[in-house]
Amino acid sequence: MELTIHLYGITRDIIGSSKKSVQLPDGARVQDLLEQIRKEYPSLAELKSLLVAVNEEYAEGEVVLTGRDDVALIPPVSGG
Amino acid sequence: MELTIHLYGITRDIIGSSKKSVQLPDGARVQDLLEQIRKEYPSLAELKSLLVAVNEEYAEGEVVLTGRDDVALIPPVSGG
Amino acid sequence: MIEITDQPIQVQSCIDAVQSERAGAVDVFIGTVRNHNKNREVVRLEFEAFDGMAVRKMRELGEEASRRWPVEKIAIVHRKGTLEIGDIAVVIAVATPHRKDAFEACRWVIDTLKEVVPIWKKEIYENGEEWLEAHP
Amino acid sequence: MIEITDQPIQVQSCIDAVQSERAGAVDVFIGTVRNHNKNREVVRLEFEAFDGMAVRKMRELGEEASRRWPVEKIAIVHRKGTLEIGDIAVVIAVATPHRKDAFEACRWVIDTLKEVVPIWKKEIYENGEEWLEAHP
Repeated sequence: MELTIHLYGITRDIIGSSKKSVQLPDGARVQDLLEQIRKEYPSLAELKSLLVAVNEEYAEGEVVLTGRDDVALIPPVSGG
Repeated sequence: MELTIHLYGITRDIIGSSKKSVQLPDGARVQDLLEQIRKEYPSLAELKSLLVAVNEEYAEGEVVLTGRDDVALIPPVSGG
Repeated sequence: MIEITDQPIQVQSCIDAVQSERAGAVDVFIGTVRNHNKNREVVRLEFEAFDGMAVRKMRELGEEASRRWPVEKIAIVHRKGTLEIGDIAVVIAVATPHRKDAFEACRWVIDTLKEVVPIWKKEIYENGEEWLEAHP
Repeated sequence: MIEITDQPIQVQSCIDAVQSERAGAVDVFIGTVRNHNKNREVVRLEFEAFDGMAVRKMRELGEEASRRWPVEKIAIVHRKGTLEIGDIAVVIAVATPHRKDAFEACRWVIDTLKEVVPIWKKEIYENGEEWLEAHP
């Protein structure tokens, strides 16, 4: 399946775009997505943390992704 | 000496005026004033506390009063 | 900005008064007149102040807060006279570089104000009235 | 009142939004842009938000605060876009019957907001810029 990942803050800067298409095998989980994108952008490993939001909610690594999911990378937040 | 005592809140209600003249012997202390005024108005004893301010500062019982002092009775405060 | 006033308190003026480029946090406490207290319905309040001493004590609170916490600026304004339900009785605004200090200083000021500043509050009910805190 | 906005935040609107006759206390936290951070001089800030999720999380914070404390009303408003020194980044206003709860709930909301709400702050210096909290 093809997923469009939304990017914010420093992850947008690292990846160089506010959206990115990712090809993943059907049944891929959040941790598979993270692994694949970290391989492509090694400097993501320098972040204090990197979470994934699925449909506007923080998602654990085991959550299975579908092509209809709204997916975003969440680098360390710093609002307030 | 003669002192004019300023009265606020419930002590004004009890004494029935916002000022009261008190005759005290020279060298009288804050505690003498309190004793005398409590004798005249026994219901002051029902208050949770009764302090005396001399020249806009809380004064201990031993403080000696003079005729030039600005003296006020301070019943329990309840601002805020 | 340390004041006793018989006019409605403008919160924005208090906030403006503590504006500082070195502050990252402002905590503002607003005390308002509730429509009930201890299960009695309150119609209105009357605040009376020993003005000179009250302002003096409020100024001391501001100075003491600034010794205890890194306060950039502080405003303490208390209303007196007749207040209706919803009216503002007191506003305290504290600006500090970091938020923890703003919260702590602001809370200390309102807690201590209620203990030491010579201001008295009378609650008026449908049938009766009472000076608060007067009796044990 | 739970909002992300790219317009200047009006503190008075947040206070008006939590007005309640049953509340005796309102605590308002205002986060502003300081002119320095960690000894570096800050020229301006840029806030970026994942709007939908941020508002959702802010709404959850309001609901959770109302479960933990007797909150009458709550307002949480966060700014995004470019902010100059002194500009307001966030306002949280909490109305409760008694003041202790207003202070505690307000402080919990800003502390938790900074941990979970997807908003990112970039500081701009004379020569350089940095996304805050990004690196260990």
